[in-house]
Amino acid sequence: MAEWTLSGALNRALLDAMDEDPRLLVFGEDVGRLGGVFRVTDGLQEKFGEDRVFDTPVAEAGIVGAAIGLALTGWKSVVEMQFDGFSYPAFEQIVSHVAKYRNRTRGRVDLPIVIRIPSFGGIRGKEHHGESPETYFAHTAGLKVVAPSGALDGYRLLRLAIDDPDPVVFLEPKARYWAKEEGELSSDDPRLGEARVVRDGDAAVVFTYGAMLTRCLDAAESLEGEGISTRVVDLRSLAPLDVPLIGRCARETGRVVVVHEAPKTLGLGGEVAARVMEEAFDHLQAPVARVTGWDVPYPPAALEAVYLPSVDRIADAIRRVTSY
Amino acid sequence: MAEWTLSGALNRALLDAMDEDPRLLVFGEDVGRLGGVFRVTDGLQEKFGEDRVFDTPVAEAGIVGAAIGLALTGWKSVVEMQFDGFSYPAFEQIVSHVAKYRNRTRGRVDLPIVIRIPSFGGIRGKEHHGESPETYFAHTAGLKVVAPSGALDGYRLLRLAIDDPDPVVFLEPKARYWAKEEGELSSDDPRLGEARVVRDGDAAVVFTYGAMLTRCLDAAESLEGEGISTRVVDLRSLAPLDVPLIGRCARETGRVVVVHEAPKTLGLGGEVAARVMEEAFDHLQAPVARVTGWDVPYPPAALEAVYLPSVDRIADAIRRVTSY
Amino acid sequence: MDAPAHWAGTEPVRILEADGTVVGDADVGLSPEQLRELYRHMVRARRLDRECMALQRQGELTVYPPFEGQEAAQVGSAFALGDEDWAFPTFRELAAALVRGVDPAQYLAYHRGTWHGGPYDPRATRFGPICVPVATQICHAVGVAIGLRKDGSDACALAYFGDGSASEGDFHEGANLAAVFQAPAILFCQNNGWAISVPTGLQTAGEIWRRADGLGFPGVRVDGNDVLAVYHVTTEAVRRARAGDGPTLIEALTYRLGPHTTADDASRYRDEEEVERWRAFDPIDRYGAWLLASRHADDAFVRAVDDDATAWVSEVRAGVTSSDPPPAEWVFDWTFAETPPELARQREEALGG
Amino acid sequence: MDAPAHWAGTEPVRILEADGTVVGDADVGLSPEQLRELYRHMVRARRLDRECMALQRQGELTVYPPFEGQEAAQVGSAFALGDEDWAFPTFRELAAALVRGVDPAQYLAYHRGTWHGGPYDPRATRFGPICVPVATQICHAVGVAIGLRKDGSDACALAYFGDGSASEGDFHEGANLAAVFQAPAILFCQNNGWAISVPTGLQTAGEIWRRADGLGFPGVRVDGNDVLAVYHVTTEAVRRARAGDGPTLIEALTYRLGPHTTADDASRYRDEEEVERWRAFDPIDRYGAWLLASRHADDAFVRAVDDDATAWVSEVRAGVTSSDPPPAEWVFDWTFAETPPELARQREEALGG
Ligand SMILES: Cc1ncc(C[n+]2csc(CCOP(=O)(O)OP(=O)(O)O)c2C)c(N)n1
Ligand SMILES: Cc1ncc(C[n+]2csc(CCOP(=O)(O)OP(=O)(O)O)c2C)c(N)n1
Ligand SMILES: [Mg+2]
Ligand SMILES: [Mg+2]
Repeated sequence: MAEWTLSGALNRALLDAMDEDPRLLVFGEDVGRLGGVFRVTDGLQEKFGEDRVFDTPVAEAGIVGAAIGLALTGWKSVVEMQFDGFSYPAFEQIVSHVAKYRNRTRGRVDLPIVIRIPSFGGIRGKEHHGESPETYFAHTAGLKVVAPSGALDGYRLLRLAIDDPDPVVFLEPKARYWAKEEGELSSDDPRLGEARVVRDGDAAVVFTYGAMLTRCLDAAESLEGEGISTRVVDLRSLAPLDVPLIGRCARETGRVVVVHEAPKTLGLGGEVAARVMEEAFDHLQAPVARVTGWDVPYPPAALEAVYLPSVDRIADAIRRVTSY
Repeated sequence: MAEWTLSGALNRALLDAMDEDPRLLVFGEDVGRLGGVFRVTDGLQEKFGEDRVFDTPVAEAGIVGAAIGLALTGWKSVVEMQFDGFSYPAFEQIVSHVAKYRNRTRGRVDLPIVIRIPSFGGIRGKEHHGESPETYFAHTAGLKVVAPSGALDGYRLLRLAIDDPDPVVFLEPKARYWAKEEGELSSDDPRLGEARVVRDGDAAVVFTYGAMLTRCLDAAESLEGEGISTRVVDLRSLAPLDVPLIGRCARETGRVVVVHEAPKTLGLGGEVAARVMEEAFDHLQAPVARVTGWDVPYPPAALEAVYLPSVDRIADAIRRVTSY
Repeated sequence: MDAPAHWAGTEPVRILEADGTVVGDADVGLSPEQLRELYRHMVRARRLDRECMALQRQGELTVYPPFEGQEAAQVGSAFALGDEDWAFPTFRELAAALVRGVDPAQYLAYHRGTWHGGPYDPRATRFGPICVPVATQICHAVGVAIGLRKDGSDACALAYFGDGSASEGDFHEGANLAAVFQAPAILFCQNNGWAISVPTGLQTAGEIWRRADGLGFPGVRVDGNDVLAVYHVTTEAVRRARAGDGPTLIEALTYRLGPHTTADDASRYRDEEEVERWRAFDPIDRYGAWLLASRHADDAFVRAVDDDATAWVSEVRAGVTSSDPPPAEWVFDWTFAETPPELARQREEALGG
Repeated sequence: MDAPAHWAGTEPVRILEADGTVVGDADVGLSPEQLRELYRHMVRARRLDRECMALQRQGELTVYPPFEGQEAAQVGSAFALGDEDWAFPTFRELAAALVRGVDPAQYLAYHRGTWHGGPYDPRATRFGPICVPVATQICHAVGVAIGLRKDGSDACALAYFGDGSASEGDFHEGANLAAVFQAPAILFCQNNGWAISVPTGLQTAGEIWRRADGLGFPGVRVDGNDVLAVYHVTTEAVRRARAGDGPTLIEALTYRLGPHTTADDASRYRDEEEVERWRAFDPIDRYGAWLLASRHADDAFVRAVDDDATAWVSEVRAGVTSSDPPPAEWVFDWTFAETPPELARQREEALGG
C-alpha cells in the first residue's frame, strides 16, 4: 500500500484536479517556482506552465480579489495564503466579497475558490505562524471551512473543496504536513460537511479536528487501561458542522469533550457545546468539557507546550466527564 | 433630569475625556469637519483644534496602524471605523498588532486605543452597513470588546474604555443612536467587564447586548401576563465576559435564553451557552435557547425583519425554556 | 477662470472648454449619431438622478448617492467600452450602468433596499455588482482582466473608483497586480473633489494619475466634465489594453455637485456658493453648446431628447415603484449553492416550513 | 560590469564603485573615527549574521533570516539617525539593530524562540519590535512620525521594508498618510532582488523609488551596497524630516546573498553561480578598499576590527546560548495590563498556581 504525507497528498490532489479541469488555476506567493514553502504546489508549474500556476506579488487582498474576478470569467482558483497569520490582510475581500458574492448576486455568480491556509501551531514557528483562524471564517456566513487531519482525508477533502461551487477555506495543519499515512488516495465519499468517527467508544466522545486528532487518539488509548472507552470524532468540516452526527454521538455517550488549539473563548468548542445541548440535553450526564488553547496570543516556540492541549489535559477532561 | 441620546452621550464622553487628557486624539474618516456620519464627534474639532481631532484619508489599516505609532509616542487615540463592514480592511492591524502588542513586548508597551465602530443592523442600511463583527474581535486574545445598549451606559463605558490601558473595540448600536434615555451622565462604576441585570425575574434569564436589549425587555414585559417572570441581563462587555454573573443568573433561574443579531454559528450565544453549562450544569432545567440572526449575510432593508430576532421569537424562546 | 482646488496642477487633456469652445481635436472617431447619443445618455442620466433624489424623499428609495456633475466622466468612459468589455462600479455609477445597458429599474432595486449590490446580472451585463467597500472592486476588475487575457480575448476590464478610494490599500495591490501581469485593465478614477466631507487636498498630497508611473504603466489626467476628452483618453486606454500593452490609470477631474448621499448634509463642510460656481463647468451644458455650435444637433434635437428623457424617466419610476417587495425566502436562498441541512432548518424556523 | 536585474533602470546615487574607487563626493560629513565605526559595524554585523546561521544549525536558534550582502544598506541608514529618532525593522534588520544599540542577545531571544518580536524595549531603544507581517510596520512608523511632530520634536521615524513588502496595501496607506500629514517619516526599502523565491521583476513593473512622486513627496534610488551613499541619502531625508518638509522614500539597491531563511532552499529558484557573481558588489570589501586607499584606515585597523568582531561574537554567542528558557507564566502575563478573572482561572489551570 502506498504511503502518503499530508503535503504529498495535497500536492497530488492539486495535480489530479488540474489534470481534470483545464480551467483550474493555482496562484499565490511562492507557489510557482518554489512550489510553496511547504511544497504543496511542488512541480505544478513545470507540469501545467506559468499560465496556470503562477507566483504573485506579496498582496493577499489582491490575490483573493483577483480570484473573484477570475471566477467571473470562468476560471477556478486555488489560492494560497502563505501562513494563517497572513490571511488577515485578505479579510475584507474574504468576508465582504468571497463569502457574500453568490448572495449579493441572487445566485447568479458562483465563486468556486479554494483558499488554502497552512494553519495552527506545533511547529516551533515564529509569531503569526501559529494562528488558528477557523472561528473568523466559520462564523462568516457563505464560507465553508474544512480542516483535514491527515493525508488520505487531505486528498479527499481538497478534491471535494475544489469541486464545490462555493468558496472553501481550507485549513492545513502544518504540524501534520510530514506525517505519513498508508492507503489509497480517493475522492469518493464523504460529501463536504460530514464528520468522521475515527475511533469507537461508548463512555465518552471527543470532538476535534486538525493536528489535535492524534493527541485525542493517544489520550483515548491511554484511558483504555482505566476501562474508559472513548469515541473520537474528526469534525473535518468546521462550517457547516455535522450537527446530526454531533447530536447522535452526544446522545449515545452522554459525555462530551471538545478539543482544539484555538483560544477557548468563541472557539469551536463553545459552538459544539451549544449544539450538544440543543441536540442531546436530556442525555447529557456531564457538562461538555473544553480542552483548548488559552485566551492568549499564540506563544513562542519555547512555550508552545504550555499552550497546546496536551494528551494529559485531554485525558483528564475525559476522566472528568466520565466520572462526573 | 437630563435627556440623552446615545449619539449625544458618546459625543459628551469624548468631549469630557479630551478635556481631561490633553494627549487624547480623535481621528478617522469624516470625524473632523463633518463630526462623523452619526455626529458622535460633532463639535470636537472646533473645540480642540485640527491637531487633536482630524480627518484622515480613506485607509482603515493606515488609521489603526498610525494609532499604534501614536501610542508609542504617548498619544492616546479614539479612532472611528465608519461602519462595521469597513473595519475589515483594518483586521490585520487589529489582530496582528493592536491585540498582541503588549504581549509581544513583554508588557513594555500599552496600547490605550479605542476603536469605535457603529455596528449591527436595524437601520435599513445597505449591505456592509449592518454587520455584527463582535465574534471576530471577542475571539481575538488581547482585545476588550464593549457594546453599550443606551445613552447612560454609552457614556460610562466609553469613558472607561478610554481610560483603559488596553485596546478596546467599542461597538455602537446604530439603531440606538437617536433613542433617548433620562438620567445623569457618570463614569463611576462599573469596571469594564461587568454585565448588568436590567430587569429582575426568577423564571428565566435572557442574556443580550446592544440594540436587542429593548426587544428582550419588551418580550419579558409581554410574558408577565402569562405569569412568566423574566430576568434580562445586558452583557455590555463581550470580552471579557462577566462569567460569574452569567453563572449566578443561570443557577438562580435554571433556564437561559441568549439573544443577538449576529449569525448563530459561533456567535456569542454559543459561548454563553457553553459557559452556562460549565457554571450551572446541575441547575439547568432546559437547554439554553439561542435567538439570533440566521447563518446568512445580513439582508437588505426590505428583509431586515426576517433576519433580526423579533419580540415574538424572543418571547417564544422564553416560553420554550420555561415550559421545557 | 478659476476652478475647483483639486483641478490644480497638471493641465488635464481637454477638447472642449467650459463654454463649449474647441481647444483640442474634436474628431474622436464618433459618428454624428454617436455624438448625439452621448448627449442623450447624459441627459437621461441626469434626469434619472434627479428623479431618484425625489424618489428617496418620497420614501420610495433608501439612501441614494447622486452623481450630478459626473455625467461626462461616466458616460464618456462607459461609451468607450465594447460589448465584451467589463466595467466595475462603486455605488455612484448609475450613469455608466445606463450606457452599459443595465436595466435602471433592476439597478435601483439596490437603492430601494430590495436586494444587494448585484440586483442585475453582472455576467450578462458585464457590469460588476454595485460595490460599497471602496477600492475592493479594483482587484475584481484586475482579476477579470487577467482572466480575459488567459482566454486570449482582446476584451478589457475597467474599474471605477473615487479620489478617496484611491487611498485604500486595495487600490495599490490591484494596480500593481495589473501592471505585473500586464492585464488589460483600466483604472478610472473620478476625482470629484470630495470623499464625503474630506476634500481631495486632505486625501492626497500628489496627483492621482501620477501614481501609475511608479508602478510601471501610463497614467493620464483628463477633464472629467468634457465628455469628448473622457471618451478619447478611455478609447486610447482600451486600445492599449487590446494590444496587450497592459493597464492605464485615468484620473478624471470632475466635481460632485450634490451631497455625498441623501443622508449627507454637505452644508456642514462646504460652501454651497462655491458649489454653484462650479456649475459653470457643467458637463451637459458644455457638450450641448458644442453640439449645437458644431451643427451636430439643433434645438429640435435638444427638445426631443428632453421629451424622451421625461417619458423614459416616468417609465423607470413606474418600474421602480411598482416592484414587489422581495419574498422572505430570499434571505436564505443564495448563501450556498445547496442549502446545508442546519441552514435549511433555520429557514424552516423562519419561514414556517 | 553587469549587475543584478533589479538594479537596471535609473542609475542609483553612488559614491563608491564596486571596487572602491570614488565616483561621487566621499565627504559625507563623517569624521575619520565615524568612518571607521561604519566599517566596524558592518564587520561585526556580518560576523554575527554568520554566527547566527551556525547557531541555527546547532539548534540554538529557530529559523533565522540572514542579511549577508545588506550590511551597507542597514548600517548606513541606521547610522544616519539621531538618538531621538525611531526605526522600525522587518525581520531581517539585525545589522540596523546593532547600530541602534539594541542588545544582540536580547534581540536574538526572538530567533531563539524565547519570545516574540519585542524581546528588547522598543521605547528605550527607539527600535520597533521585529515585525513579520510585511509592511504593517510602515504604518506604525508613520504614526510615530505624526506623534513626534505633534510634540514639536524634530525627531523622525524610519521604516525598513523590502521589495516584496512594497506590494502590500499597507505600504500605500502608510506612505499616503505620511505625505498628507507631512510626517517626518523615512520609508527605507531594501530592494534585495527577492521576496523569498519571487524576483523583483515579478513583484513590480516599475521602480519602487518612483512611487513617492505619485503621492507627492520625493523618492531617491541609492546603491544600497555603498555605505557612504546610503548614509548620504538617508542624512538628507533626515534633514528634510527635521525641517518639516515631510517624508522621503528611499530605494536601496542591494542583494540577498543568503537564503531567505535557514528554512529556505534557494537553489530551487536561483542559480548559485549568479549569487557568487554578485559577491563582486560586496559592501564590506568595497568600503574596506576605500578606507585603506583613502588612508582613513590601515591594515592594523582592519586586523583589529576583525579580532574585536571575533571576541564580540563569542560574547554574544555565550549570551544567547546561556539564556534561560522562558518561565511558563510568560504565556499569560501580558495579554492585558490586568489579567481578567476568567483568564486568571485559565492561568491557574495551566500552571497549577
Ligand atoms: C472600505 C470602506 N471604508 C469606508 C467606507 C465609507 N465610505 C463610503 S463612500 C466614502 C468616500 C468615498 O470617496 P470617493 O472614493 O472619493 O468616492 P465618492 O464618494 O466621491 O464618489 C467612504 C469613506 C466604505 N464605503 N468602504
Ligand atoms: C502580510 C504577510 N504576507 C506574507 C508573509 C510571508 N513572507 C515572509 S517574508 C516574505 C517576502 C518578503 O520579501 P521582501 O519584502 O522583499 O523582504 P526580504 O525577505 O527580501 O527581506 C513573505 C511573503 C508575511 N511575512 N507577511
Ligand atoms: Mg470623491
Ligand atoms: Mg526582498
